[in-house]
Amino acid sequence: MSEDKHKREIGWTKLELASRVALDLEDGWFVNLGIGLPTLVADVIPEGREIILHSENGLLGLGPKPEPGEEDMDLVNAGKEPITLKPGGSFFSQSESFAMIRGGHLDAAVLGAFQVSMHGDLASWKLPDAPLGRVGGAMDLTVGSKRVFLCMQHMSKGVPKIVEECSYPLTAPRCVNRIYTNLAVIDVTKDGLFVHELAPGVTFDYVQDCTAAPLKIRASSHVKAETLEVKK
Amino acid sequence: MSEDKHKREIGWTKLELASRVALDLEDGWFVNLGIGLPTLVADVIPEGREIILHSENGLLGLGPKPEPGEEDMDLVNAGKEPITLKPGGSFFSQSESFAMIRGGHLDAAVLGAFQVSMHGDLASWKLPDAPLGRVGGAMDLTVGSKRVFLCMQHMSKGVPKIVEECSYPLTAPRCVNRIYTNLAVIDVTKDGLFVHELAPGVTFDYVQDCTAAPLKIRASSHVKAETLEVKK
Amino acid sequence: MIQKKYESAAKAIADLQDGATLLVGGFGGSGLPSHLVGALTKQGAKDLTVVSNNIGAVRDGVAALISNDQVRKIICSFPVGPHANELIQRIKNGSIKLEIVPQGTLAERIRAGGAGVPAFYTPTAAHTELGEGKETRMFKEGLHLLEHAIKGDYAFIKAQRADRWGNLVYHKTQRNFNPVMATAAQITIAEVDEIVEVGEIDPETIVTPSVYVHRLVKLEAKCDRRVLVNE
Amino acid sequence: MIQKKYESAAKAIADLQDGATLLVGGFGGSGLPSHLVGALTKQGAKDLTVVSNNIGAVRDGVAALISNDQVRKIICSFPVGPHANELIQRIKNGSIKLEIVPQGTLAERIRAGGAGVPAFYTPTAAHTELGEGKETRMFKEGLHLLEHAIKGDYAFIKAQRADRWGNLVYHKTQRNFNPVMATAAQITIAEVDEIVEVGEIDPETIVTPSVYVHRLVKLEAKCDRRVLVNE
Repeated sequence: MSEDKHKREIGWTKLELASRVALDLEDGWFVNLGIGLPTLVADVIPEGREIILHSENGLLGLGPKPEPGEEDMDLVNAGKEPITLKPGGSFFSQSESFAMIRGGHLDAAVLGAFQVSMHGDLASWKLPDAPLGRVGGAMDLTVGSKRVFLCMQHMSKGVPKIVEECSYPLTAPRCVNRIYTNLAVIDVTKDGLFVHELAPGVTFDYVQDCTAAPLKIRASSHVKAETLEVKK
Repeated sequence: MSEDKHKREIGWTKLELASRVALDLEDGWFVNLGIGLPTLVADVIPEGREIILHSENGLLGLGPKPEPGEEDMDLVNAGKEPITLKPGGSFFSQSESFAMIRGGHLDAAVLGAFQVSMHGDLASWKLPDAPLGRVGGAMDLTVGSKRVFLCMQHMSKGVPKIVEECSYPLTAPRCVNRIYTNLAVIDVTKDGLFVHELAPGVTFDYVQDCTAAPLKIRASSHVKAETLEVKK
Repeated sequence: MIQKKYESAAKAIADLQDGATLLVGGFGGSGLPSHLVGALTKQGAKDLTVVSNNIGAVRDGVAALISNDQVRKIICSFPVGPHANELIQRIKNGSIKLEIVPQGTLAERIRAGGAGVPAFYTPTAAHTELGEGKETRMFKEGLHLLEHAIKGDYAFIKAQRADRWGNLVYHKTQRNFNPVMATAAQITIAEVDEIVEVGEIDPETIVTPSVYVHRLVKLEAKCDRRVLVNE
Repeated sequence: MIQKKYESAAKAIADLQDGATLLVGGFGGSGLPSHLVGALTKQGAKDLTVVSNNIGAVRDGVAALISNDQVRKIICSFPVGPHANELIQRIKNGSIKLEIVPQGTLAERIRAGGAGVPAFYTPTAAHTELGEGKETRMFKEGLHLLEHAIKGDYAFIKAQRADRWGNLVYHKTQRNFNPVMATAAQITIAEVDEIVEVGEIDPETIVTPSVYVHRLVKLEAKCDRRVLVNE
């Protein structure tokens, strides 16, 4: 499982991956998008669906990036990047924003990951060799959101991110519902990791080869996202 | 200490009593006025002082009663009576209103009482023979306000309300700073009850005769309200 | 497309089941969702636990559910008023259990329910009859009670204006318990004077963000704000 | 007559003592009270405990107090950014203690400080490194941590507009930590773009009521809202 150029070229592009995630976000859902790759999801919401995006610094109704020159330092997302507000959006304080998150009011959080275990444990806030961790809202979002979706590259520098047990510090245990990578969509269930869907041209064996935990496949592999177990 | 008409006629009238309380409220204070007699204080704030009145149902800047015909059922005080809002006033929810109270942000609460003990214990929410208590915000105000002032008749139906120990259910122990009655202004201190001021024509002995706890008098009886011990 | 509007109060509350916990906003008559409560008296769900600050202040509030024998338990701070007699009677005969909670503790317990806090400490009611039997703990400020979150299966609230997404603004002291109760229920139903298009409410002025509101009912006539004064 | 306005940031913060606990609003550069922080670097108070969400995102924030050796302890959720190096260095040499707190727990602890709640339970950070050594308790929802309130001697906040009483409104996501920090300090100082007469702010739109604000400083020039973007 060493670095393999070929492996990084097959499967979904970043934008295709974001689109695949967006496909599972339902009309009327309130969704938080994490910093990095998950942010792309905002740009690929399917036509006609009203998905209300939440940003933990205190807004609902996050819209697309502003035109150049239209940026406002007081209208930013959780990554401190300039954004816009959609009609119907609202502003509130961080304490209200996290009351919303922690009170179980968001339908889904789409987050990045350093590691995720076969039990749905997530490690995303501190690398073992980093001088400082940076937790931000990650622990609150994983504990509070009705569903936690990961949106990430399947491997990091050729090393699998999906593992039997996380070796990095945990963000939260048993919190991930579904993993979207450039190679596959994988459900985390009590019976283990189930491959729900493969990216075009990717085989089950190939995904297993890129994963450091056992994968399973359902008889019927096209389970709809709506049937996912909801925590709250 | 049986019913004595004479006792009820001497001392301050209700409005004079309210004025005496108002005299001790300082410019810039945030003050909650309880239901009943304390409500009168709103009408007798000394000219030139900005006292911002708080109402626990969710407003700061309570103003005088509206003109007849100008009442709004959605602009009421804690007694559910129509009121007005002064310029500079604000509206907020009950949870924010009580966060304000319980967080120690009000300079004073002026409350009524059934009984108050020489230790500053207050009983104000339930009479022994009432079918139900009615606590409302009384316990929060007594625990949360920086100063608790009582504004009350010295006796109830000829029976002293200031006692050695309360026999009625407590609102809170050790919470009252100063008692204003139709007969006197009395400070509650660690060393006991001190008569701070007597209503015109009322003697110390007379007040003591109307009080079921020992009263003391300071060498210098005109201690200013500002020197009162503040809880927070 | 998000559509939270229901045709009538009756339809909005139709699925409310026996035994549900119901948060009812309002402070006396102000901000009281009286049409939703009225619809529930007709719908007839029984054995309800009702959480509301005032019981008995006005006739068409929780008092109507009590006299209609739909209530098993009341959690409130102020069970007194011209329409409290039926409550007193039912407490005496044991058909209703009453839990009196200090108003600030009530508000904070509901806020905790909405904010994912299962329990918190407060000095309010320590050393009093209302604190009896509760778990206590000393902090440097003194004795505190452990108080638990309150959540509702439903919240009935009232607001002045909603947009299609469910953002709400209120009229003056109509806010009272409505914004906090909106956060603490599985299904929050708001009766409002008007529903406007998304974007018509200034985002800086929204008090209850859309995430907390699941169903909307528009009142047919604008309420007369003086009807309930001094009842 | 109520008058909370100070002539300058320097005068407003003059009495801040060594060893004080200071809450600093803002989320990166947005809503950061940078003039108050700047005045404090000149005033020179030392051994500060500073509570702020981001450390190192912008130069004229808490990073300036750190490089000026005025800070003994940092409580934050996100100590990372282009100006975090001096913090890392001082943590390594032991001159600064760092407490990393999940962002929501940080906000809730500050809210608790303002609301008279000494401690509350939360599931956030249970079973993680950040929960190690904390008191835990099982609720039916799972394992929870006991978290304690944070209060400040001072809060430095930023808002768009104030009136003479100290009522505040904010501009968009400038709100972030400012309204909650305003509630949790003995002395809350707000730097604002403008101060208007009492009554000029619609009472329905006030975000921070006057009771929470003790001192006001008006910025001389309206800030350029684009200065800090993408620093």
